[in-house]
Order: sequence, then structure tokens, then C-alpha cells
Amino acid sequence: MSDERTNSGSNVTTTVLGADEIILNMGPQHPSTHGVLRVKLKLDGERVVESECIIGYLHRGVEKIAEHRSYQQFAPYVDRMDYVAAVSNGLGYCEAVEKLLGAEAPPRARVIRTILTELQRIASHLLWLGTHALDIGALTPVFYCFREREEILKIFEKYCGARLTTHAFRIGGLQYETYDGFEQDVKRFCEDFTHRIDEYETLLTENRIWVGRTKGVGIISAEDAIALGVTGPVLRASGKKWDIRKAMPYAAYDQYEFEIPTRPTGDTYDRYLVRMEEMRQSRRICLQAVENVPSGPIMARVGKVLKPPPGEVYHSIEAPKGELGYYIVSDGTTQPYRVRVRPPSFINLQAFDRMARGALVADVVAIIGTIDIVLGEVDR
Amino acid sequence: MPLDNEFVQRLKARFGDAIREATLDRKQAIVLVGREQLREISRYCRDDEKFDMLADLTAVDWPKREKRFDVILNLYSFPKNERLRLKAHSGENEPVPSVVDIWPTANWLERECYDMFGIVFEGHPDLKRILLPDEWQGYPLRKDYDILKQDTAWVRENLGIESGQ
Amino acid sequence: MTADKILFAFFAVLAIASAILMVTRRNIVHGAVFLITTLLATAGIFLQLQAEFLFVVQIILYVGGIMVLFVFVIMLVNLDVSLHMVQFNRQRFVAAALSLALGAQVFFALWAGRNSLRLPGGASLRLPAKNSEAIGDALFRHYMLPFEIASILLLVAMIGAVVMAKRRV
Amino acid sequence: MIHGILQTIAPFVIPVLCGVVIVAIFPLMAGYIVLLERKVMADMQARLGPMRVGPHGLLQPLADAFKLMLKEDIIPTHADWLLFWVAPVISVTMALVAFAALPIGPAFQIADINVGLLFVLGVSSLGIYGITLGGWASNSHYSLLGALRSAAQLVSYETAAVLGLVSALLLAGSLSMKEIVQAQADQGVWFLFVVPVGFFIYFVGSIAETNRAPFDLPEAESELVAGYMTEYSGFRWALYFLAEYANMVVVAAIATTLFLGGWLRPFPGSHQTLPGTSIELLDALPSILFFVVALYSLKLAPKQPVKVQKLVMLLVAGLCALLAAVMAAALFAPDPVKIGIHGAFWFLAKVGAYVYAFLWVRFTFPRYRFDQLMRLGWRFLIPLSLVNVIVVGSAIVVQQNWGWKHPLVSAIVTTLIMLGVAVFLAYDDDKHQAAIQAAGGE
Repeated sequence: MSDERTNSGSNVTTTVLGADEIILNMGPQHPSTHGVLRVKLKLDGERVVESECIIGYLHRGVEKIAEHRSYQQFAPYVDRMDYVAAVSNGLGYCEAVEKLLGAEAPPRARVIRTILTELQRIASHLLWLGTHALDIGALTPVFYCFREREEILKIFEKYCGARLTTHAFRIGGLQYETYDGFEQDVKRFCEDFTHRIDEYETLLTENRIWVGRTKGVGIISAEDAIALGVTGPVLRASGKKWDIRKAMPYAAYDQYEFEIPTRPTGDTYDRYLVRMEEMRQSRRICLQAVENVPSGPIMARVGKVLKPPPGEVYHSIEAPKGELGYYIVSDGTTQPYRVRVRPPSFINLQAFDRMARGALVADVVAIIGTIDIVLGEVDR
Repeated sequence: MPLDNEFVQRLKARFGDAIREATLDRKQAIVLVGREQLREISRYCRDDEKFDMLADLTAVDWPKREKRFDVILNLYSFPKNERLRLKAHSGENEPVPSVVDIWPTANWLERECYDMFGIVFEGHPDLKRILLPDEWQGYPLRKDYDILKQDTAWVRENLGIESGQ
Repeated sequence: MTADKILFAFFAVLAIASAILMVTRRNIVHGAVFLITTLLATAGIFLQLQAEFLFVVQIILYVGGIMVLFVFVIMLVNLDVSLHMVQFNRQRFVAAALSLALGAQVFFALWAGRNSLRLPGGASLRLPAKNSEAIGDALFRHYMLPFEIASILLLVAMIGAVVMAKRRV
Repeated sequence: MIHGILQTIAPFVIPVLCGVVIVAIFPLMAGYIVLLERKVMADMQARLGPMRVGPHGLLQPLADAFKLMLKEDIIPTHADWLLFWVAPVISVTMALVAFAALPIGPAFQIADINVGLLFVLGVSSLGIYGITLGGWASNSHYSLLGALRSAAQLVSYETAAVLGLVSALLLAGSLSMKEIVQAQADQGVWFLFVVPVGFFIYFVGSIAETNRAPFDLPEAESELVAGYMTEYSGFRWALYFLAEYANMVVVAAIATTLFLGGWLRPFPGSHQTLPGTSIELLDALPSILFFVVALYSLKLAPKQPVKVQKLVMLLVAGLCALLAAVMAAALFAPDPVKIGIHGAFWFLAKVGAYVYAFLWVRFTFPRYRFDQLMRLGWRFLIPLSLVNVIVVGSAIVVQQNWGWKHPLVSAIVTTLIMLGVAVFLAYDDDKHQAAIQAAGGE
């Protein structure tokens, strides 16, 4: 199939509304494909018969670059993959290299890392909620979500100078001590975040049109999800109670208690509820963490030049989109021999075809939104 | 350092010399298996050993070795909450048996491996490039594919520019 | 009364012109648009005769209802195919002869009754001022039965259409 | 000779003058409704809305109009240029023609046609042509699909909306707009309180009829990329936009005339007067209202950051004070002038409130899917409105013969019955939908 560059036009193979299939191209320039994703839909009237995702428009060859950079130099690239949740990307990479080195970040660094990662999870879910609601036609939630997300980005900016691609962590711990007033900022944000979430809930959860557009749309069962390697909120919404923060705790997650929200049916409405509950749980973690941030050093003694002994390691964390894994092979030099990133968006997107079969064109837009993909991570 | 627990013994008992070696690197179990029996071992791991999720499937290129590619399968077991890494060596153009029918998630992962390394997966329903354009020549993640190198023919023809390198 | 005459002339010419245009247009949708203008022109004439109710019914029923379905069908069924087929077959002469004969007959009839055609000079009959009440009254009092029969007929037609469409959906 | 001509055109002068006023003023009004919409939307979304063009964005509509004038006006290739040109013109003319029969005030009505309401409905239903022909003429797959969808939506929701109106008509007893308002004055109550379900049906139907808010599927950006308007640009697109806002005002005016008592002030029946004077309390309301707004903007004026905004606030204060004075003066003027001015104020206030409700609905609700939209229309609204007409009709017959004196009593009874019917319809619809879901989608 030659990859002809057609944008969102459509080659009508038969009569205008004849019974035979129409091939409809959505994207790569399409308002609701969350970036440069192109979906070829084979339609029978309004129903999707078959879909194929064509990706690669944002492929920058991050894994190739990694082989020509030192471990510290590669850290900023990691933020550019899932640019919506840069902090958790950084956490994954730094912890993987620390495991490779056999080093361990000091307790204070681990707690601050947990706080920042949980704030980033809330910010990522807020951006998801805003754009998802916008795709389905609700014009207002996007502005409320961005208002809250702005608070979080302010905290990031005060802490490490950048809002989006933060490069907040270093291998072995942190570079910057927290600015004074960090705990108060986080506490203030968490305090008034509860009634903000209730604001979104009142706007959407019992809204009959919202329920009508999301209930029963894009259903995927737990077995299919596991078979397709789907992880994160999409898996939990299908009824599988599994979260890496509980299963294989990293950073300082074992010190705090929080629940893992799950929903039984695995449709778009359940994924919405799971993510809303996850935001509440992240808020709980932040509040517990901010209570007693241990004092002490923020950087382990790993030295300037990192030469991990030859070998390999696979370390994964619970990113907002799902299980984000780093498989790093070292050959003893200062540059990694191979860095492989397990991208949750890329693998979750595979489930799109299973969800979109039999759906209507209008639902395709909702399904793309509910999987919560970021094309930077899909294409790497 | 070598790893020898009852899981490895069960594997050796079952598959004999197909299990080349089992090591522990940074407290993570790695089992090197023969390329030909990869499918049976994978099916056994999923059905009997309950490794029901294939977290990741990737490859590493060791050009100096005669069987240059390592095909890596990172498995995870929900019931046992454990990880396992299956590794198989494969030469330049030796096809590797595909595991798509065992874990459907391997579909895109194997396509990406093929796209980046040129490893052909036997039995894959639709093996074609996933990230790069279909007519692209060369496999970028191979060590001998220089980072500045580009498929200048494709770039000139499709984008109509002389690639900078 | 000149305004009346001017208006009437305008509507009449508009009606006839768009009727002719409708028949001769090759593009179906253009034909439909000209049919709509004809109907609107006749509605105008109704209004001139102070028959407001008929004017509005003409607009709502014909132009707003039936013609919308016409345009709908034209768009749904892709007529480009039929456009390229030959529109007129070769029996031109037979058609000419027939139309001549018909024309002669009509002309003769007009000529015969020409003295009864004169406009009754300003005797535009005065309809009751509130003619919608009058129509409603007549319809539901004196002509109740035919009204009911017509409505049942329409009901049957509707149900028939739904049943036929249902099977194919 | 000239006398003869003057003689003939004499009856036409005033209506033509009113027509010219409406056609000239309305685009400006539509522009400011757009600005109002953007400001209200911004206010609901915790932001400011257009602030840059002129103080508080007041000159934004002019900027928009000017921009649209200059924008390149593309006609797609192989497009049917005649229809492509005619379609937006049809939409706008039909929307503006519908103004002819709408009574702004008791005095200010172009033509009190005996069948006023029917005329307005008939003309506004011709707007469908503007959309369908526009979709067909732009010769693109997307716009045709969008056009057919919006035509289907308009046709099905128009039935529901008109039947909603019929329930109010039963009470009014006449089709002429003036007599409808008069009927509400005689009965001393707005029809909104007598047939609230009819008003609800008409409200939902009118939203769908003007392709707005939860029903704006034809131009749903996410799927059909602006539906039938996709290929239009520049001033032609602005015509469609103007037609949409004109329709919105027409629909609001119909609702005001039928359900909210046209130019009557609230509680037309009650006549308490201010102590010691003959002025009725409620008549003084508009001037008090304007006075309060003037005071408020005066208080705000010094706090404005930019000098220009201070000026604007002062200007607004002055304007409101002036209007308050006009309203107060009208109280003492002879009756026709008083009713005229106050009537216009109340009419425009109600139209404004109705349009605000449109905007409010638009920013809170997500968009319906096309099949849900059709299901709501055919399975819920139309049966509900049919039953509503029957119930209201029988209530009137019962009231006339067995004499419940006040109309409100029958209103409560009919509303209860209607709510029961609505719940049943919704329940039946859900059951039907569940059956389909179980059968794996139709």
C-alpha cells in the first residue's frame, strides 16, 4: 500500500451513500486525533467495519540518538517523548539507570520525586479530560482543566525553571533543592483541588448527553486488554486491579496508602471515572507526602562520569498512560549500548482497532480520546 | 551470575538443551533460549507459568557476534507478580518465529523490530514497516547504520529536497 | 389599482418563465429550484387575492414540505449517471406534430369562449376577512367526513412507506 | 399622474421603511450577538473573551465583518456556481423575511397578517433550502453529508417545535401575533405558566431547528469538519453565519410572543400602584433597572485599569441613566406612547433572556450523536408534543364546560399528566435502547 500523503479528504470508492464501503481518511491533520495520527476507516454507511492506524509522522529516532549520548546527556530527550507527562518519563529513566548503577536515590529525593510525579499525573489527566470533552462537544471543561493545570505548571516552573519538558530529575537524585514555600504551594493546590474535581463531576458525570455519548462506547474486556498488552487506566477500567505503584513499588510509593480505582465494563464512561478517581488518589498521595518530607542529601554519590558495569536492566513505572518501561543495555562505557522504551501510548493504541469495530464515526473520535495517546510517545 | 531455581529446572526438564543458559542480572531473571523453540517456550511460559502479559518485545544488535541479533521478550505474570526476560540469538537473515498468536500485543512490536532491525518474524499476519515510510531502504537501529545516514533516494523523491547530510 | 396589476403581471411572468426554465434545464437541481420559484409565484398570486391562508399553506406545504423531499431524493440518489444518458430520443417529428395538434385545439377553445374571458373589472371577490377561521370552520363542520377520509388515506400511505423502508434498513 | 403613483405606493411606505430598518440594523445586531456569545462563553469558562479590539472588545464585530469582507472568496472547482451563490442568499433572506410578522412592540410591527404565526413558520422552514443547496453545490463529500444530516434534523425537529406551539395556540385562539399577545393580556397570565411542557418542547425544538448547541452536529468540527459550510469562505460564509443568528432571534421572538407574553410586562393582571401615585409598581421596574445598572457602572468606572475603559464605563453609565430617564418619562406620556416604549423594552428583554438561555445551553452540554439526536426527536419529543396537544385541548374543553375558573388549575393538571407521559416515553426509549444494545447494536 503506497503511503500516499492525503490529508483529511476521502476517496469515495462508490456512490455517495451507496451500501458499499467508503474509505474515510481521518488525519494526519485532523482536529481530534491528538497529534499526527492518521486513521484509515473502512465504513459501511456510518459504521466502522475496519480501521488501520498509520503512525510514524513524528518519529525522531530517540533510541538511535541514545546510543550516541552519555547517560546524563540523554535525560532531556526522554522528556520529549510523552511531552504531556515529562516528569514521569524522567523518573522512569533516572531510576532505570540508578538500578543499572546499583545506586539508590536518598530518601528526601525519592519523596520529592514522588510528589512531582503525582502532580504530573494530575496535570496529564487534566489535559486528557479537557481535550476528550472538547472532542465530544463540551466546550467548557477544557478551560477549567487548563486553569488547574496552570497551577501545577507554576509549581514545576518555580522548582526547575521549565513548565513542560522539565528535565526535573538527575541520575542519582535531584539537582535542585526545593524552593521554600514548595510544601505550602503543593498543600494549597491539593486543598482546593477537591472541589474543583467535584465541579467537573457535576458538569459531566450525570450529564445525560455525556453518558449517552460515552456509555457502551469502545468496550474492551480484561482478557483482550491483557492479551493486547494494554496497561494503565484503560486496563483498570476493564476490571483488572493492577498498578505498578502497588505491584512493584518504586520511589517512595510504599510509604503512602492509596487505592487503585477499577471499573467493571471497560467502556469510555468507565475510563473517564477511573481517571477522575486516579486524580483524587494522586492528590491524597501528594498530601501525605508533603506532610513529612525527610531532610538529608538530595543526591547519591554517583560521581560525575557514569560508567555502569556491563549488563542490562528493565525498569518500569506507572506513567499516566500506562506501564512506561526502560530496557537499558550497558557495555561499560559512558554511553548506553542500547536504550529501549516501552511506550504505553503505542501499545494501548493497538487496542483502538478492537474498540472501533462496529462503532459510529462520531464514536471513533471519542475512542481515540479515551485511550489518551500522545503521538510523541507513539512514534518516539 | 547463573540462576538456578525450580522454575529454571522445570524449564530444563521440559525443553532440555533448548534452554542455553539462565542468569540473574541486577536481580532480574534472564533465560537464553534457542531460536527454533522460542514459540513452544513462550506458549509454555504463558499457559503453565502464568506469564500472561508480554510487556515488551525488542532486539539488540551485536554486529561482532556471528548471530548478531538478540530478540528480547520481557514477560510479566499478574498472578506471581514476577518478571522474566527470554532472549534468543538470531543471525543476519534468520527468521525468528513470531509470537503474535500467543500474545496479540506482539503484532506492532514485531513490526517495529522488523522496521528498525530488519528481523523477519515468521508467521506474522502483516509484517511491514510501522514507523518509517514503506519504501524506506535500510534499518536505522542497526549499529552499522550511521546516525547521519538517510535514505537519500526516498527523501529526494518524496520530499523533493536534497537531504542535508 | 395599477399596483395590483403590476404585481399580478410580475408574478404571472415569473411563474411562466421559471416553469419553462424548469423543463428545459439539463441540471436536475436547477430544475428543482425553478419549480420552487414557480410555486412561490403562485403563492404570491394567492396573496393578491387576499387568500392569506392559502398563501401560507402553499408555502408551508408545497415549497416547505414536498419540494424539500424532492431535493432530498435528488441528492440521495446520485443522478450524475442518468445525466450523461441521451435525454431525447429521435422521435422529434412525431412530437412536433402532436404538440401542434394540441396547440390548435387549445387555441380554438380559447377563441370560441373569448367574450367570457374579460376580467370582471375590479370585482375581486371579497373573501371573509379572517379566512383562516372560515376555512377551519367549513373544514370541521360541513366537510367533516371527507376530511376524516382524507386523513385516513394519508395515514395508510404513511404506514405503507414506513413498512417498505423498514424492510430494506 | 404622480398623485396616482403616490396614491398606490402610500400603503407600502411604512412597512418598506420598517423593512429597511430591520435589514440594515440586523447585521449589526447579529454581530453584537456574536460578541455577546463570546463574552458569555468566556465568562462561563473563567476567562475574559475578546478584549483587544476596542475597549472590552466592543469593536470586535466590526473587525470580524471587515475581515470577512476582505477574506478571499473561493468557489471550489466543478461547483455549481449558480446554486453556490444562491444558497446563502436564500438562508439570509428567509431568516430576515420572517421578521415581517414579528411584533416588536404593539406599534412596531411591519404587517399584522391574519395568519402571522403560520407565515413566520413557513418562511423559516424554507431555510432548509439554503443549507441543502449549499451542501450540494460545494461538490464535496463532507458538505453533502453535513447538508443531508442538517436537513433531516431540521425537518424532524420542526414538527416537534410546531406542535409545541400549537398547544399555546389552543389557548390563544388566533394565529395573528397581536391577538395572541392580547389573549395573554386578557387571561392575565403568560402561556408559559399554562403550558410549561409546550414551552419546553418548543425550547428544545428551536435549539435543534437553528442547528445550535447540543444539536449542532452538522457542523461538528470533530467529524464532518464544518458540515455544509466547509467550502464557503469570506463573505458568503458570513451570510450563513448571519442567517444562523437571524434564525436564533426569530425563534426567540416567536417564543416570546407565544409563551412569554410579547410586550406585556410580567404579571400583566396585577395593578398595585406606587403609594400616592397612579403609576403601577411594575411599570416603574425598567427605569429602576436601568438606574441600578447606571449606578453600578459608575461605581466601577474609577477602578478600571486603562483610561479608555474608564471612559467606556462612564459612557455606559450615562447611557443607562438616559434610558432610565426615557423609561420614567414614558410613564407620564399618553398611553399609546407608554405601551409602545415599555412594550419594546419588555419584548427585547425577553428575547435577550431567551437568547442567553441558548448560549447557556451551548456551553454546558456536549454534542449529541446523530442517531441519538434522531432518536430523541422521533421517539421522545414528537410523541410528547402530540400527547401535549391532546391533553391541553381536552383540558380547555373541560374547563369551558365544567368551569374551573382560573386557567392555572388546568395548567397544573396538564403538566402533571405530561410529566407522567414524559417519564413513560423516556423509560420506553431506554428499554428499547437496552434491547438494541443486547442484540449487539442495530
